[in-house]
Amino acid sequence: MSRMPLPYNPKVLELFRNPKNLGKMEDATVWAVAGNPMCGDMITFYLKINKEEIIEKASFESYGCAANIATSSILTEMIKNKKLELAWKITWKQVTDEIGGLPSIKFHCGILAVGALRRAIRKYFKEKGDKPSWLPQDLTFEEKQALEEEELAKRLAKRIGGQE
Amino acid sequence: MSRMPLPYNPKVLELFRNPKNLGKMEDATVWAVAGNPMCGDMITFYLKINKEEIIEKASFESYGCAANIATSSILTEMIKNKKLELAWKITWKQVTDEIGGLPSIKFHCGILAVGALRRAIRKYFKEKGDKPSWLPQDLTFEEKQALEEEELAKRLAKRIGGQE
Amino acid sequence: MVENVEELIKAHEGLKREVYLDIENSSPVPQEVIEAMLPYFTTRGYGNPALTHKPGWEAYEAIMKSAQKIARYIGAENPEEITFTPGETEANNLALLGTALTWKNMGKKICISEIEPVSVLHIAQLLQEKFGYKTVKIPVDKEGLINLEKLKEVVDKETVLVSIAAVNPEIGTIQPIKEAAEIVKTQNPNTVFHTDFSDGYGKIKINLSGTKIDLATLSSYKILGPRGMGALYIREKTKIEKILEGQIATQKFWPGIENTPLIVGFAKASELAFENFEEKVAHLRRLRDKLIEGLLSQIQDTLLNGPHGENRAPDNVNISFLHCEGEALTIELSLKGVYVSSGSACTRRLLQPSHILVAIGRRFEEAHGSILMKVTRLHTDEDIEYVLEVFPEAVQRIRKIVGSTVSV
Amino acid sequence: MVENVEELIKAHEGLKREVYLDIENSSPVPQEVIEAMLPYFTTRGYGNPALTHKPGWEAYEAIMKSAQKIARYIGAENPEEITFTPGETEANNLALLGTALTWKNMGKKICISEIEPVSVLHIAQLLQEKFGYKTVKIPVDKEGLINLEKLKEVVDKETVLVSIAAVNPEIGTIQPIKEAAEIVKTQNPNTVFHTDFSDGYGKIKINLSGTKIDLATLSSYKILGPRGMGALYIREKTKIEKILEGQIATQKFWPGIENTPLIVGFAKASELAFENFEEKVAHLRRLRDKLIEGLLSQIQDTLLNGPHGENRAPDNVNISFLHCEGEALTIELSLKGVYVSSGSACTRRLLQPSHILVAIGRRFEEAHGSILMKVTRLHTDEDIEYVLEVFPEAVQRIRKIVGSTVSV
Ligand SMILES: Cc1ncc(COP(=O)(O)O)c(C=O)c1O
Ligand SMILES: Cc1ncc(COP(=O)(O)O)c(C=O)c1O
Repeated sequence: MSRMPLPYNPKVLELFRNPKNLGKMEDATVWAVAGNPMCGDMITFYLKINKEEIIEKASFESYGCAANIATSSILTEMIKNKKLELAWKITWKQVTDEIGGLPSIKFHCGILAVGALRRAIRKYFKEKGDKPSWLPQDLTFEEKQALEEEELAKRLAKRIGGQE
Repeated sequence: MSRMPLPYNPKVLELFRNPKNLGKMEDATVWAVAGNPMCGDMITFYLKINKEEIIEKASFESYGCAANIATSSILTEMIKNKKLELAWKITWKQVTDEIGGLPSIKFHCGILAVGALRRAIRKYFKEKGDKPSWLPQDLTFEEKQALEEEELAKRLAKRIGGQE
Repeated sequence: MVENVEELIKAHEGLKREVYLDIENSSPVPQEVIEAMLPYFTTRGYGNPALTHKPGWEAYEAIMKSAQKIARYIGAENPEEITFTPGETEANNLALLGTALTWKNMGKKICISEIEPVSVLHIAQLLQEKFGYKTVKIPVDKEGLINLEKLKEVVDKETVLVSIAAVNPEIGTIQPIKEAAEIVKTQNPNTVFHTDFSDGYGKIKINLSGTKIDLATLSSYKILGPRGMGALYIREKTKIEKILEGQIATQKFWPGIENTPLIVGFAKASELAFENFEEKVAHLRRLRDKLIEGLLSQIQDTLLNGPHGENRAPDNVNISFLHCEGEALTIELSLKGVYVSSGSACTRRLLQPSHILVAIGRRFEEAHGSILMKVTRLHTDEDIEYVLEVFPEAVQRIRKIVGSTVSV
Repeated sequence: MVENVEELIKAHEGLKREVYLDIENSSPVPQEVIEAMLPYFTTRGYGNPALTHKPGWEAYEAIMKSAQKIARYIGAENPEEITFTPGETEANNLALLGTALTWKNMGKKICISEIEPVSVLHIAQLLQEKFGYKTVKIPVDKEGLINLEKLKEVVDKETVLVSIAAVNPEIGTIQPIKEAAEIVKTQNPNTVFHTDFSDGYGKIKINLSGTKIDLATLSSYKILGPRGMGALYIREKTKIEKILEGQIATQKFWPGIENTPLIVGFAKASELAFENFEEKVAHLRRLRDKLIEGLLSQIQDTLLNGPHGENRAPDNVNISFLHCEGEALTIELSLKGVYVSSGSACTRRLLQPSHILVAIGRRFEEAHGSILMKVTRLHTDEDIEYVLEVFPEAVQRIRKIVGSTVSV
């Protein structure tokens, strides 16, 4: 493609302007982070999970561009009142579709949001000391991508010189 | 020079519009040509020379650009009523100055005009079977240049393919 | 020198009509195109189209819509196939050098026609002289039509690129470009086929996605758009490398930030050329033929350069006036308000006249006396009549100066 | 995508003021410049300046006068030293690639600063990666000043070219460019010294003929001239080869026919920048300082990027807002009518933030939150006050979204 398809759609802009479920959750059951401030892309997910393994509340904070903010926000909406198993199954593609599509160079925002969510879910079960059968052993695509982005940022920083 | 200094000065334009001494001279004592139609530059000089070796009349025809026409025309003016020896001594630089200067890529027009004049003078003495002492044996700069341009045109034509 | 030129301009005072026919080299821009551009200079879309602010988004919108329009007019599959460049020259350089860079290890043969515009010809020569390519020139017949048989013979495994202008800029020959591309791809499906389509765009229809053409150059001013804008159509899967480096905005193959007002002007000029296309082309053809026939019938010792009739671009007039030097004639005509150019060596600042005229078999003297003119949809019958009125006496005066010189 | 952008533009309706500060990337053109250009689009000088007819002579006159004007403003010996190009990118490509082509058998070392604009940086990298050059980058200090000691060490017999921007486009550092050129020539008189002067032209004075600078890039839109126009100053005896091929009109080093209206616009913009120069620069400095001080004092956790005071370009403001992602901030500001750009990786479509900010020691997070703004002579105190009014709440809102994320 020779033309960078940049413009956000109106849904992204709307969620950028009025993000839903924004902010730190003091009574979160679990929280997790994906991304790295070095690459200018970082999401924190907070989940309140009840005994039936249903997500009662979800919120986020985002250090990133409008697409990053909007995909995080919509994902918190998509998982509300969902069982963890169902929330786990949401893919970055579904998030992107839900938001009405993203420019291809912004796909990683949706991936990072799903990565953060899945990390939080893994962490929840790890802390509980319990691994349900639907939870795969290996990292999923989104988790791997999040990890890769984080490591790339570190490598870049090192190459460019002495950054933490 | 990065900029082609193209524009003619007003004197060139004036002589282009109203050339002096234009046309074939039926009663010419001698005439000569310089240049080659292949390079788009050709001048014919006609001289009427009296017994005192004074040029009584001069005229020209020119197949060439405005500079070509103007330099030929001014040269016919410059030599009128001059002794052949004095006419011979006129250089292309004097012609160019007389006309108020030429863009450098048009210098060859003045050179060609002087070349044609000197050819006519040589021809006059050759036909007379007489060589005055002031007439050099070797070709002068202007004559050589005219010859070179003619030969270049022929070589180019040959290289490009089968042109006469 | 600036003072001299002021005098030259003054010599034109009091003209009763002015007819500009030198569309080959540059062109004025009509008011409608100016009006389309103006807001993008001053109030809208003056930002970088790759950036996230209103003037950037406005620029992005304008560029996308312009690319869509132009893509539609040439039958491109999608607007991503249009790369805007600063002109025809730059688009041709990108096509040839960019392809050579991409396939530099695949073969070292390049094939052009004998009558390509200089920006194609000189790059092909550069590749031969400095980068070890063999440049083969396909000959043309007396009307400038390329020899398809010869093309078929020449294209082989080594051939990385063929470049043939669909419409010759000087003599107006319309090539069988679809067939040429088919032949090339049959001989070698990997050979990249480029055409400089600058003289076809807005004058003959093409549906590029239905052809085997990979790259096609367009030029804005040749359809009365602003100077400083051209485009290269790059078929979606065609590989090419950029030839200059720099900041990337929305385009991949030409660095720097897009020139939104000029892109909008180019799109507007395209719209004006393609609206009522058949009618406009019929108008061009009629004026072209009126001019050709008028000149040939009123003036003796003339030769039409390029084909007659259907094989000729609807706007192109190119006639040699024998015993008449071209540059002198352009000045004489200019003083009468008729602005044309010549294939004369003088005009070209070289000893050689137009290589295109020489390639169709014109003798040097014939080429030196050639005059190139292009009519536009804005020219009127009165314009052509004025040209026909002043032309004979202009030729006569120059011929009088020539006298017996060239027949000596 | 075009529909999306229409919605984005609509979201800006009802703005009470708009302040465009993204002069780094593109700029609107003031009415006086438009009016200077317009006749050359429509009624005058629309011909090829190399041809012998009235519209060509008019073009020649306009181009010569423009070149003379620009030459005067930079202290060039004569207007022949100005080569017009389609932009800064092309001028930088001509300077670097054209010099490398000329001296390819003389040495294979090129030297740039760590903080060159991408069009210089990427060409230098290309020469290293594909053409066997060694590209050495001279480090800069925390304010972006190049290390002259290091420069002296690095330049040797092998060094064909040094390129250092006289004024950094992002952080506004004014380099000791005269001294740098002196040092280079003392080390090796044959080394060609190029400077991208795009951010200096019209903002700081220079007398090029009194320096050892051989090549200098100028850009039209950076002084509120039209896009699509730039120039390379080429000192009279400096050897350089053209990098593209094509039709030659009046210039030797850039092919194609000159763009007369844009050249006239560039010259007019220059005139407007240099008329009452001191006064205008004082106005820029005052607005710059008002903006810098206002932002630093009203908003916490900010860092000025680049030098304070005299070593800083009079128009440049570049501030990092910590815990604040730059692209998000540019959108938030855009929705309030303030148009700026960011050194954020997002804006740059790369994972890496601005190499310039990294080179002066900014951490990645600091670079991601940077905002670049340039004031012009047309900005008013009210504009700056409006920016200062909306900026704090914009930063606050983005920081609220970031929350505790980056400090986790
Ligand atoms: C950040 C930035 N903006 C703008 C430009 C210049 O763009 P143009 O050549 O389109 O004038 C450059 C060129 O290097 C650049 O690096
Ligand atoms: C005769 C002639 N005119 C005009 C042009 C195009 O000029 P530009 O690239 O400036 O549009 C060319 C390019 O090859 C050319 O050969």
